[in-house]
Amino acid sequence: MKFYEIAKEPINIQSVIDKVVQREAGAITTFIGTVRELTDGKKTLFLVYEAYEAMAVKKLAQIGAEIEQRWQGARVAITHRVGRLDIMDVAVVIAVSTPHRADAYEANRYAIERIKEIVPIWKKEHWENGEEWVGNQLETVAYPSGKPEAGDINE
Amino acid sequence: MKFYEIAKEPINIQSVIDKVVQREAGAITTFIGTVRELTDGKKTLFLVYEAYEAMAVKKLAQIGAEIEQRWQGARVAITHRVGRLDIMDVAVVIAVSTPHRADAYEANRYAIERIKEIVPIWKKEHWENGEEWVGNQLETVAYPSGKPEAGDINE
Amino acid sequence: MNKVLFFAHLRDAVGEEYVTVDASGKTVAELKADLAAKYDLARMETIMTAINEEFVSNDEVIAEGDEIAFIPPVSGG
Amino acid sequence: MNKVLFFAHLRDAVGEEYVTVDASGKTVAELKADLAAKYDLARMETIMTAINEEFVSNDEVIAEGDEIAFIPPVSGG
Repeated sequence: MKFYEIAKEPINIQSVIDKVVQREAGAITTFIGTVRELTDGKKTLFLVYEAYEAMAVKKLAQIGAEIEQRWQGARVAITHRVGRLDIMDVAVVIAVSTPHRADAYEANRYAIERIKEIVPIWKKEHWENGEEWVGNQLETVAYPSGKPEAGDINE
Repeated sequence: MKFYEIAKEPINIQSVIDKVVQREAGAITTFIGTVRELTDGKKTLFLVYEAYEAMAVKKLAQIGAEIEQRWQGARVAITHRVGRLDIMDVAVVIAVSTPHRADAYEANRYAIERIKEIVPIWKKEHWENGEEWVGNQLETVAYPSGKPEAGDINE
Repeated sequence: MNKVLFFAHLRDAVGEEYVTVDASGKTVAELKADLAAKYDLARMETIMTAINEEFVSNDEVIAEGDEIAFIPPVSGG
Repeated sequence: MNKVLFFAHLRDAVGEEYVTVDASGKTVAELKADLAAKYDLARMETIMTAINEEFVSNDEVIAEGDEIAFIPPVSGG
């Protein structure tokens, strides 16, 4: 079973959930990232996601390993879609199962935050009057050492 | 569309998610409560859930209304199953969509905690050597006024 | 008359899903005491009450036709 | 030789998905500077680097055959 995937076709949410079902788990949380029409009042027409696929799968697996180490008994599956996505399409599905519910929420939240830090996937927004890679104009992030700054990245 | 349901048959997770999809939402979280085999080292064979159905649906709707008031733009759907459930069966599905992801996690967590406070549904555990309504022997909860003690219950 | 519903372990103790009594004019606390005595029910301080599907306090007065439900600590989810 | 991959706005700026160069013996910082000059790339301090699909520091030395990827701030999820 592939727990970490980059998908070119629409994601089947149930099939991601099925990967984390376990007899010991009482709680499964999912996060489903969808394409929102409005961001800061600007109307998105569609998005294009691009990935460095081989590395993205590795980094998703790393996030899963981090979670399974930090939250006892957790099981994780993540699928991220690439290509053109329209409004309300599903870009990412994260499923986490744990014995107890508090962990399932926390671990799931951890996964999406880590995806936004270390997984090589990029989003290009297309509006009526233009297009832009998200993140390249804000200049709010710099990597003085050349790599992510979080302390817990395994290399 | 029925956003709040008590179901006698297996819950279709995707259909609960579909109820909260909206153009303004970028995040959907789901909580899926499943029947866990082991609780405190004791092996569960199966569970039976019973509900005061009409009131349970009302209280689920109340929780949804509380969430939509507290988290701007949230949409909520909840289905809880009753009857006999085996290990790994799905007991409850909570889906919450919000414009931004932090709210989707918080609001979803709020929903499950409120369900455990105010929704008239009971669980009977069946083990190899007996059965018991959960909650009736612990005597950790009392309702001196005769109703739930939380301050924000609408009546 | 009033329909009084029981759930979970209370239903097991009473042996009925519901009983029909005339409780109009009584408070919830008085009805609780009556039924606790009749059916030998313990720990009634752990039991919540709903009238017509809404939680009420022990001092609520029951009206003719009200549906009363005794609600043990819930355990859904 | 070394394959050097570009993504997102860097790919647009370079006009290629990848280029092939001989970078062995150079540090990542040196390769970054070379390419920034050649393709007129700005804000290279916002760009992370991976060698063979793992993040590395600017002072990492590139070996023959390494696959290098320049990784703008990610925006998945």
